[in-house]
Amino acid sequence: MWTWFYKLASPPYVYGAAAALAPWFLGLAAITISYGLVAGLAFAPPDYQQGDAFRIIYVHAPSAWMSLFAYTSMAVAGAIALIWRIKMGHAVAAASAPIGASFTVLALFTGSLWGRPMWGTYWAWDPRLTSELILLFLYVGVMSLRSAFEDPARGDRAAALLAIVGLVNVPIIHYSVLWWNSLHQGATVAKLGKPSMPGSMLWPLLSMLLGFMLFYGAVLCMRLQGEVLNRERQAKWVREAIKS
Amino acid sequence: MNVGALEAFGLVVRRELCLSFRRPDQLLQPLVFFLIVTTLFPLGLSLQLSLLRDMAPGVLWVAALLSSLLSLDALFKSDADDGTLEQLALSGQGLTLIVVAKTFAHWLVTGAALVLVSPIVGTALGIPGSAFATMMLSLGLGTLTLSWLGAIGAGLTVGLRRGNVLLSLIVLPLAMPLLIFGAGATDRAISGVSATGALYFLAALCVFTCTLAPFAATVALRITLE
Amino acid sequence: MNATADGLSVEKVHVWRGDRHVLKGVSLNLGPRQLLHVSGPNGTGKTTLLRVVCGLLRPEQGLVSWLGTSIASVRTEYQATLAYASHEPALKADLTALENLRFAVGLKRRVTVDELRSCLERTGVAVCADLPARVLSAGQRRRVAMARVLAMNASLWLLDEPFTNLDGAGADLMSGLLQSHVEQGGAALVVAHHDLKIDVDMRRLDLGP
Amino acid sequence: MSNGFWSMGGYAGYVWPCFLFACVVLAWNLWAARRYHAAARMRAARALLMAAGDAS
Repeated sequence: MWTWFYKLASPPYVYGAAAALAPWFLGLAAITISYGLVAGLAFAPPDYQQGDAFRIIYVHAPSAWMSLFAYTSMAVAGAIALIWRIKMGHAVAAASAPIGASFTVLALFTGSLWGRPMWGTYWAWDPRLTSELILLFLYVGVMSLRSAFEDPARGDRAAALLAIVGLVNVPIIHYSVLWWNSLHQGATVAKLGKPSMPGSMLWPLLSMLLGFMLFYGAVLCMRLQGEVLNRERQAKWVREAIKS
Repeated sequence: MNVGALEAFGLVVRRELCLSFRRPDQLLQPLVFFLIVTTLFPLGLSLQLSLLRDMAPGVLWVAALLSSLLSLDALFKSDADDGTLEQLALSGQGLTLIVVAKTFAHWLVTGAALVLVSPIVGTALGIPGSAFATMMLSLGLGTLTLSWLGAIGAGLTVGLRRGNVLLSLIVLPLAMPLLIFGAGATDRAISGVSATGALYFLAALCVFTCTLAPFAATVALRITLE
Repeated sequence: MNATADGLSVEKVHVWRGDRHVLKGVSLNLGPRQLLHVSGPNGTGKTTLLRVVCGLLRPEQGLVSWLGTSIASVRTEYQATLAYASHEPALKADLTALENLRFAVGLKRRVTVDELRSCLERTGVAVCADLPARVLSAGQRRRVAMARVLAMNASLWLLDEPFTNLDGAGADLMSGLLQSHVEQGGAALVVAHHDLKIDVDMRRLDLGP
Repeated sequence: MSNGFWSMGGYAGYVWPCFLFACVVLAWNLWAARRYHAAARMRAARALLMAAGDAS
């Protein structure tokens, strides 16, 4: 079992697998995102309360989900790398961070644009958006810590530890923001996304979600190749990889 | 002849206290910073005592967090710079014990001191005396928790030249729950509502952080010591 | 290349610093009553090797063992038995020489003030005992650091450039202390860029390219 | 349909910028990842060249 594990984590294998998988992920992401866009923008019926503004959910919800997903995978990859001293885990974590941060920015942007017609203001300190903002700060912290070290190996390990500490804190931050918001906001305001949705609204959303996941996978594979090369500059296999 | 863990803990705490009291200026700086920041807020706002009282918990807590953070940078840095941190790490006592003792001592000279001067600031901000007990208790729990979070951050940034800004950048997001519950508890105490809920949350956060953070801070120090 | 069960053994240790391959498969053995002199030009990883031997730096490849067991598994116990002197004296400027010793040595073993004073006397800095380290000269600080090594009663000494800043008498004193430590059954690993003149079982490891 | 589709029931000013920005973010991700990989290749190639120079 362990030999399989280490083979999976060997740099040339990771580099090759990433190169092979990236176009597949990208193609599938293009299909699912196109379907989600067309079905969500043109065919899903408008929401009875929020009208057509609810269509923002088709980019907001997937990006908010991806921001958390990317952070979690970054922390888990970092933990694996830290515990078993597997360099490729750090490569995955380093590749994951900027993608996750960009999704967080997207979630914040779409969330506040949705808030303008619903609450009358771009920023109403909605608990979910506030947590999202703090998540962005966590991303920025991890990325700046990694780049602050001259020795990349130490930067990797420091960033991995911070990502794990951040991951433990994410639920605490979220629930404390919820508690804080319930103190300061009297009546419940309109929320983006409702528990029950008709299929014509739900299927495009799920398709967008899947599309964003696949897109994340594609970009992760592309970035991962760069991260692997940066970490393995002196290795023999790089020579062949570069020449081709 | 071996030195027990408790004895070693006491020795490191004594060492830290001794070092702090040799440098009274550094001991006072965070406190003065705390006082100055809380003075800035009323000057920047219009002098309406009712408005001031509404803002007081937030002002107090933001100032407390920032001033504790200010001194956290030096938690491991001065020892790392003169090489004594290596000696402590090699003392055969386990790095976690050293980290725990150092952080605790640091809290004694910054956090606990801040709690003691907080009634003065509270009075200036118009916080009624009836809320002082809750305010001081919440500040005590909050600064202790922050010291632990800060120990992780200080461990991670100890080898960096411009670690101070980075330390704030990585610790402040983690400290937001403290601000929420701490200011929440103080706020409720001012308006005469029971603050036990928020205090319980703060205590839970404190216990949780005190249990896990020493190990995280140890790993952080090991990473940067290498 | 067999691990000595009665001392320190380093086997094929590799350390990278970023792109730099600092230690390229270094091996060494050090038993009791032995002194190993590590030499080599600047930047050849002498200090890195010492930090690996201390257990402060975990090598990417290779094994460091003490009394036949890997130091990674018995790190704190192992570290309790060694005395390390880095190339900086590692003294707190605000504490007196005696306090510096008390707080550093006190973590390793129970020690009385008289013992510490006698150690300071042996290194010739008894007069500095109650002065803050900030007013001491570089040579005096080095001697205080040496007194700390003495006071730790450690069986393994790891010294990084112990002769820096010492005058002729100081260097002779240092050689004498090393000699008596080794003669009493101790082991010492000394990083120095010049030749050592100590009459013990001494070997040399040159880390040069 | 076309008129109502583009006006988004009066919410066009909010909906379309969101989708536009989403496209920008996705495109940036692809572009930045490509550039990062290319830069890493360049650096690796330079390191190889330097190593070859040392060996000869």
